[in-house]
Amino acid sequence: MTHDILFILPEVVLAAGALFILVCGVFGCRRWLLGFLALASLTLAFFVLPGGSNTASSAFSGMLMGDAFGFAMRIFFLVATVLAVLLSMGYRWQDDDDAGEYFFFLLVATACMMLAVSSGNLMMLYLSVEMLSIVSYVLAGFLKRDIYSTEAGLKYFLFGALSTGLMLYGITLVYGLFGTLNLADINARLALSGVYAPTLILAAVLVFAGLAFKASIVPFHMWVADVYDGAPWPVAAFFSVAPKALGFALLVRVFFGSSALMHSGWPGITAVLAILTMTIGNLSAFHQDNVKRLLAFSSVGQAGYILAGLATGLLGLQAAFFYMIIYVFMNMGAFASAALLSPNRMDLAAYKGMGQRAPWGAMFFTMFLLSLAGLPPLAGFLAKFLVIRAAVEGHYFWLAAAVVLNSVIAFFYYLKVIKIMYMDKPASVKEVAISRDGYLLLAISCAAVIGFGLWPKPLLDILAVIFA
Amino acid sequence: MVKLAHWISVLPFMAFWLNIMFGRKLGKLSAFISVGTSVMAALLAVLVCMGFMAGGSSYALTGWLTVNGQPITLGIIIDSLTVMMLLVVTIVGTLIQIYSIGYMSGDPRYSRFFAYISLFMASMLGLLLADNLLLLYIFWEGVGLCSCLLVAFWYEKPAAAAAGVKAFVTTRVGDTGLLLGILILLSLGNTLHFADMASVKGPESLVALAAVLIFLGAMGKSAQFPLHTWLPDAMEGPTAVSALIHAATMVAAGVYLVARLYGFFLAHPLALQMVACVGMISALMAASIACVTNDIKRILAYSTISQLGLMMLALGTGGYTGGTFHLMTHAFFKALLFLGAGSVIHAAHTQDIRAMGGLFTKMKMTSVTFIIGALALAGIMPFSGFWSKDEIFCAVWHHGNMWFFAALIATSFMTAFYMARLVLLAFFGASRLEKDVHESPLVMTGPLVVLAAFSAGLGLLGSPWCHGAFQHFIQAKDEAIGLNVPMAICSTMVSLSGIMGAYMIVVRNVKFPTWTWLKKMAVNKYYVDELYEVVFVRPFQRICVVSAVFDGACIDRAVNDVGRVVGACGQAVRRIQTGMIDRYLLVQAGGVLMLLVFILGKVCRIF
Amino acid sequence: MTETVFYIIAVSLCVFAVLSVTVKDVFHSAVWLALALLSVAGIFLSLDAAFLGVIQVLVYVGGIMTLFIFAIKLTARIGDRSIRQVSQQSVCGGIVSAGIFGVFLIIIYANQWNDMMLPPGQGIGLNGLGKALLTTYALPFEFISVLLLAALVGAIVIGKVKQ
Amino acid sequence: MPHILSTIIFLPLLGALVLAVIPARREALIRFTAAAFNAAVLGCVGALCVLFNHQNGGMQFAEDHSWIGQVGIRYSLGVDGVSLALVFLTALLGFLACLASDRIRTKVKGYFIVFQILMTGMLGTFLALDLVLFYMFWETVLIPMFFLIGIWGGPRREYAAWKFFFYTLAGSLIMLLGIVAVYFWAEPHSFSMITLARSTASLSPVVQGALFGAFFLAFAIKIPVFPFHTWLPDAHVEAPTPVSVILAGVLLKMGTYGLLRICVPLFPAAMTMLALPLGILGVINLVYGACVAFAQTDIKKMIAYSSVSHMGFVLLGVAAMNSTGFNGSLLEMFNHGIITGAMFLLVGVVYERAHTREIGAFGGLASVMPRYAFFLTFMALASLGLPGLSGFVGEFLSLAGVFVAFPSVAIAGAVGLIALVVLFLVMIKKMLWGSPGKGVSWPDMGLKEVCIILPLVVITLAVGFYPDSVLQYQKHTIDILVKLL
Amino acid sequence: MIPLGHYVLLSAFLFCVGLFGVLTQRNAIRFLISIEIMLNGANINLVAFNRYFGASDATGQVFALFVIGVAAAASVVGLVLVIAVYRLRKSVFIDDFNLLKW
Repeated sequence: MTHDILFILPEVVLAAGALFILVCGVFGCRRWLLGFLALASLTLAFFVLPGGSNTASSAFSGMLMGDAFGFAMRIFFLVATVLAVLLSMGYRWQDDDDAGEYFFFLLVATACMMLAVSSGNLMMLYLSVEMLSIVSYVLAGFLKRDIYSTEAGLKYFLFGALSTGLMLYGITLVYGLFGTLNLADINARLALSGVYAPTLILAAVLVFAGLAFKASIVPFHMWVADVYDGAPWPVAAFFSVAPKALGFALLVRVFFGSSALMHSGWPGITAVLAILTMTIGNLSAFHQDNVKRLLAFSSVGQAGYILAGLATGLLGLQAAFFYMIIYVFMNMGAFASAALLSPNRMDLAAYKGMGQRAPWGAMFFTMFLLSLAGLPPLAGFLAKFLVIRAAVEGHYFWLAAAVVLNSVIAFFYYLKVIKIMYMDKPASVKEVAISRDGYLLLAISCAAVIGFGLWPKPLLDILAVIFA
Repeated sequence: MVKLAHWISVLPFMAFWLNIMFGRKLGKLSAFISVGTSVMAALLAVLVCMGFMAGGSSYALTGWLTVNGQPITLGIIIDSLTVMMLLVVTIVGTLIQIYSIGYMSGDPRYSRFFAYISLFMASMLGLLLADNLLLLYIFWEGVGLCSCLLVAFWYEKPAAAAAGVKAFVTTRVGDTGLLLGILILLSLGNTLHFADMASVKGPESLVALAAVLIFLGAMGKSAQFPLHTWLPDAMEGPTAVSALIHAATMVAAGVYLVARLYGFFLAHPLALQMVACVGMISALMAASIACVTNDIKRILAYSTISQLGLMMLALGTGGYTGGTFHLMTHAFFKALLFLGAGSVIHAAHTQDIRAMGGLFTKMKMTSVTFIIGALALAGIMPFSGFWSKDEIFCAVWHHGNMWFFAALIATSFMTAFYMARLVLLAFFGASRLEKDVHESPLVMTGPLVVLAAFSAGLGLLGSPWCHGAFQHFIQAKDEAIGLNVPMAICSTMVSLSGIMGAYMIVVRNVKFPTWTWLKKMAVNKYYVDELYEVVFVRPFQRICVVSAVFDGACIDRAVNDVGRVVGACGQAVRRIQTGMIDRYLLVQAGGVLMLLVFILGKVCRIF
Repeated sequence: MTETVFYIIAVSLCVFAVLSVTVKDVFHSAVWLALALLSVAGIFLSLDAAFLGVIQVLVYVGGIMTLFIFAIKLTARIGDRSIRQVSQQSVCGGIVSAGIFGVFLIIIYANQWNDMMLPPGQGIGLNGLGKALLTTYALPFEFISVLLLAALVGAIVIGKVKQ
Repeated sequence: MPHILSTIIFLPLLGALVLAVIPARREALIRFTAAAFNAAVLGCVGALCVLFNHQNGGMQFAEDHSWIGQVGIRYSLGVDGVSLALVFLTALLGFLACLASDRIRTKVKGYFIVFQILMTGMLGTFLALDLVLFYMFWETVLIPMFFLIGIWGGPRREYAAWKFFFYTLAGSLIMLLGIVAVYFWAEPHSFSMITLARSTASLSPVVQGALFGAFFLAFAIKIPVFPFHTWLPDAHVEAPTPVSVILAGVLLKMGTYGLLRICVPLFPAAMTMLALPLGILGVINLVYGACVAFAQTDIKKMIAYSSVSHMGFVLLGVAAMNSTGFNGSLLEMFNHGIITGAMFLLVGVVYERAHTREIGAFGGLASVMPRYAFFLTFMALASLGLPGLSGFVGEFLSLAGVFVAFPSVAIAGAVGLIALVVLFLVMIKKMLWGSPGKGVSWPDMGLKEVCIILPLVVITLAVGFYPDSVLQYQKHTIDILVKLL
Repeated sequence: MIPLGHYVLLSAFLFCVGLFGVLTQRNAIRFLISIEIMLNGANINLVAFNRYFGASDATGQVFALFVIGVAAAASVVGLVLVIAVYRLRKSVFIDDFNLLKW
């Protein structure tokens, strides 16, 4: 029994921390202190993490399984949330109430994600995804007096409810076919029978719909732009990083992990979806004049690249997850710098002449945008290079060509923002101050982007171990 | 002694750099630097000549390039032709530079003029000393450049600038022919040294084409028929320049090249035949135009083209000695005529011979020397012109082709005619000048006298009295050494009749009613300039404008359109996000349905 | 006998569901939903899942329906029955959902479920359910409590009106 | 000096960091440190030239460390005959452009930082031996160039910057596809150019053709070859003078260097198969460039188009596929860099005084600015290929090389040369000769400007008189290259 | 005896009616009602499979229980969001909320 408790100790610590913050929030602590508490509980969870999980065991009678992939993803989510918390502390909120609840939701969301990624049972998976969704609806609609945020919350809820409904129905059909919800047994029975009943395809598509909604893959990406646009900056940043990564992690866990599904038509279809995601994401961002929507569509484009990695076999899996790790830092950095440079005005005109008004901030923002676009010395290029390499190695030439074509289109709007910052005259010449936490976050992400760009060996070794 | 030959070319080159670098500070001194160096070059030339007499030979300097595996080495060639040309060029060059001290005295860019002259001397001497075709080509272009710079020396005048450009471009067209000839020979694996040009490897047709192309280069430089249009326009430059470049030295380079490659040309009779024909046509045409032009310098320019035509004719018909001997003598008396014309213009401030007259009484020295030059050119007995033209008469007669001989006679007749007309109009008769005229200073008339002496005496070298000294020196192969008396009488008669004709028309103004259309054609220079304008210049400009428009409109617009198209579909895709939730839900459910249909169709082939 | 009862309840369930979706007035639609949920409870009873039926009646009909009634009363203005209730894409929506239902039908009939008859013996009793809840499914059981707490906090955060 | 190549590449980057620290208002100090760092780079490259062993044709001063093991990317540098001249050219033009940057007065600190990054990119491109490393340096050149043209450029700078960026980016991304494809098709999977040279020769011509197509597209845009050249005039017209010196002097060479370094050794079968089309493209470049240049009224656009036609010669040299052709094309690259760099500096001198680039505006400069007239005439003659100056030697060797392979192409090329001659002579006539226009009374070239131009003039003369001074470095490498065909 | 197919058919029908309701409603609350119908469809499926697969474990019924719990939580949050939007925009109709577009 102690083994089970140890396994989920990090989540428990997070939940406890969240409750504690909730209580402090009620007693009127300021946002900075609550943020610090959140960071404390996250680091504590981080240190507790390795205690419980030796890689071969499963806990709670099959509910959770502790493999290397799950372990790595749990660290990934902790790091992502640390960045999100830092951004929330550094960001200038209009009104300062409900800070306690905000961090409560953030930590609870992280706990759900960590549980979801290490869940070995479809029921547990569904419950944690549902929990994450509910918390996200509330986070999206957090600024209850702002018409945009509430509209975003509602849109997210409506879209999310339908998707999780589809996923649930898919899971019931899976239960109907296999009589059990335990992933390990399902994979075993699948490999055994090999008969690919049409019902399983129906179930697979429905479950895929649910997860694809989270990972913003094309037919299910419509909500991304409106929700990111409406939600407050830190929430949008968090959405673009953590839940999206969870979506891809679960896709790997359910679909690409088991070999049975792989040899059927899936890789071809995922490749087509990847191309669609990239192209529609990049094309929609082409003429955007609202920075937030531009970054939202760019994150859809990036999701396309990650999916392209997933579609091309083992080498592709490593490339996709390397891309995802780099994507966290790039995207969080980009969202953070956009948020810190002009928190309330989101149209591109607000960023005119930012080169003079906030030289360091503009430099960081340019760095992240260029990394997102895939300029060589930065990590973004290496990530894209690995995806292309996997695509060519798997003989998906048109996929590699699509990635290349999309990065040309993507370069256009990333460069448009840079151009506006450096080449247009600023409306007002007053200096733009960025808070200390903001600079800390930007520094960390920048260090990661440049560091992994120049010396990616340790990361690649870890991924090789995970996907051996 | 012979090993110092390369200094002949290097000294003027140093003078050029000195004058360019410290031009303004030197002022008058720059003239003495350039004259000094050319005098030293002349002395060196004499030393080399003596060294050659004592059995000196050509020597190599350094390796330069390896093309197609063939190492090309630079070297200096010493043989009779080079020595003779070195002497001619240095002597004439020095005299002209002395003359131009006076002629260019008032000019603001005085030092720059002498810098260019020194550069020209360096390139010309380098051209003569080069022992392989590539090195010759390099100096060949250098000479072309100097002629362009000197012609456009007074670049304030737009006509001078245009003439300079025209000169360089036309000679450059010829040089492209020479370059292609070199490329052909190189591609066939021959080394370009003159020594082994006689035995050229490669298929007969290609080598013949190379020979023709090389002759194209010679035509460009010596202003032969198709590429002659630049020489008359080049008269815009100072007269000293015309004398040096467009009479004595540069234009002779073409003939020198044909003479230098004579062994190569002899091996290909077709090319030799072409040389003769082009020579004939140029001679006839230029002579006819000269008869009707009224500008003193243009008459002499056309006369130069005509005489060069004769030399080419001589070489073409196997008269190696005739061609080279006439080349030497022509350099002297044509330089004399130009300098004489220069001093006349310097004094009378006009170039139109109809506006001059009666200068004989006022400018005694210039007139006498000018008349000696004219008689030499016309080919009258004691003067050098007669002997060299006699050699040509023998060569053409010996060759046997009647058409060539008839053309030769016609050209000599016309030569005598226009020279006599010029002398009569300019120096005799009533003075039609407004202001009074006074003799040019000694610094200008001095060289005239020396040149007159040369024009008179030089011919004797080839005459029987010196029992064929020149023929032996030039190692002539053909055996017609002795004076062919009937040929001499015939040429003298032709010249005298030409002079009488001029006398009748100018003094007695007798009207010859025949061939009016030929006269009109000659006046308009056979419309060659207009032809080139219509065939080459205007279409080239039109092509350029069209291609510029094409470049801007088609390619540029295509590129911009690609950007616009991507932008448009970006706009279209963006329009899908209408913000209406029911559309989003529909897209999602539709997506699920499409996925289902697609996968079921693909995997299980249910449909 | 149980077959006829099952079929009656099933048919009534389908009718109620269709009515609750298509009827004009929101309040009527909520009432039809309540009836549909009750018939679902009946279906559970026919599947020997008595406890589930009771929970269904208690939680769904009791709890969630009251929530809906509250929400309807708070938002719907009286007598707005005239406003169009159906969105412009209703036709497309219909086609898509019909299409998906068609796919379901095809797949279900191509599947092995049709001939599976009811096995002998009773379904899982209450104690089986209880034991499962607290042994194999202990983690989700605890997890649901945190989920409900989070939903609660979320509702309060967004719902409360600043004084 | 074991790591001389790495120091050469990353010294400018170090300079950029040092500049970042200096406060923006200390402009004099910024200019001095930038010049100092560039001088240091030039010094290192000079040392490299001295230490370079002519006889040995293979790679020298090679550095090879594993960088990203799993993917097979190695940090390998090396210099041989082909790249030495171009590295020297980059260092020299970089240093001179840095000195000529005193015209830049706005945002000086940003300018020099971006300039140093550009230098790192260019030097790295010429020295990298690993395909991915080559690609990385190739891309790092893009952003600095985009900023240099976009921020400090002329009136239509943004349009020019956009066009330049996207033209080159599209090409280079296709090259990336080519690189990855070559990696997988070559037998022992590797990115290093040397090992690939041995293994790709065995590939079937069709596969080689496809790969060659991918690489050639990127290089064709950079060279630029006829249909892809429209970005060059805009980029040149709008770029400030020192930037357009670098653009013309070095960036065009990256394309042609790529041809010689990657396409020839890796795809010999494809190259020999496509040599004639390449030659024809070269001739089109030559004639078309000269014609369009002739019709231009803006002096910078004219010189830009003339660079297009000079690049035609380089293409001819490469199309010859023999040692003379390669020697000619490599020498032509070096000469063109020097000559066109000097031409743009001279245009800068006039632009700074007259603030207009219309040729009609200056007439009769010779009488007003004699020293300027001398230099402009000298450089114009060098670029029209007057023998005795460096331009001629490169063109002569290229033509001689191509003549052996395709006589008709060489003849067309030689005839095209006449168009080039007409172009530059008419330019001299319009600008220098004729009577000086009204208000044309500008001071002649200052001492600083002369000192910047002088080294280029000296090099042009030196190479013209004694071409072996440059040829000796590259002869042996090219012999090895030809043996591979 | 009732074959399992009928139960699955019933739940599929319910699911599709709910889906139809979701796709065609303009009123957010009716949206929620349709979502409830879909979830109940899924519940029927779960309980039916559990019953027909031999009463060894109670996975289906436990899952159905949790689904009811989750449905409750979801509809609570949904309604709160609807009310919050209604408070600001005085409308519950979905196609009025298109401030965030393009």
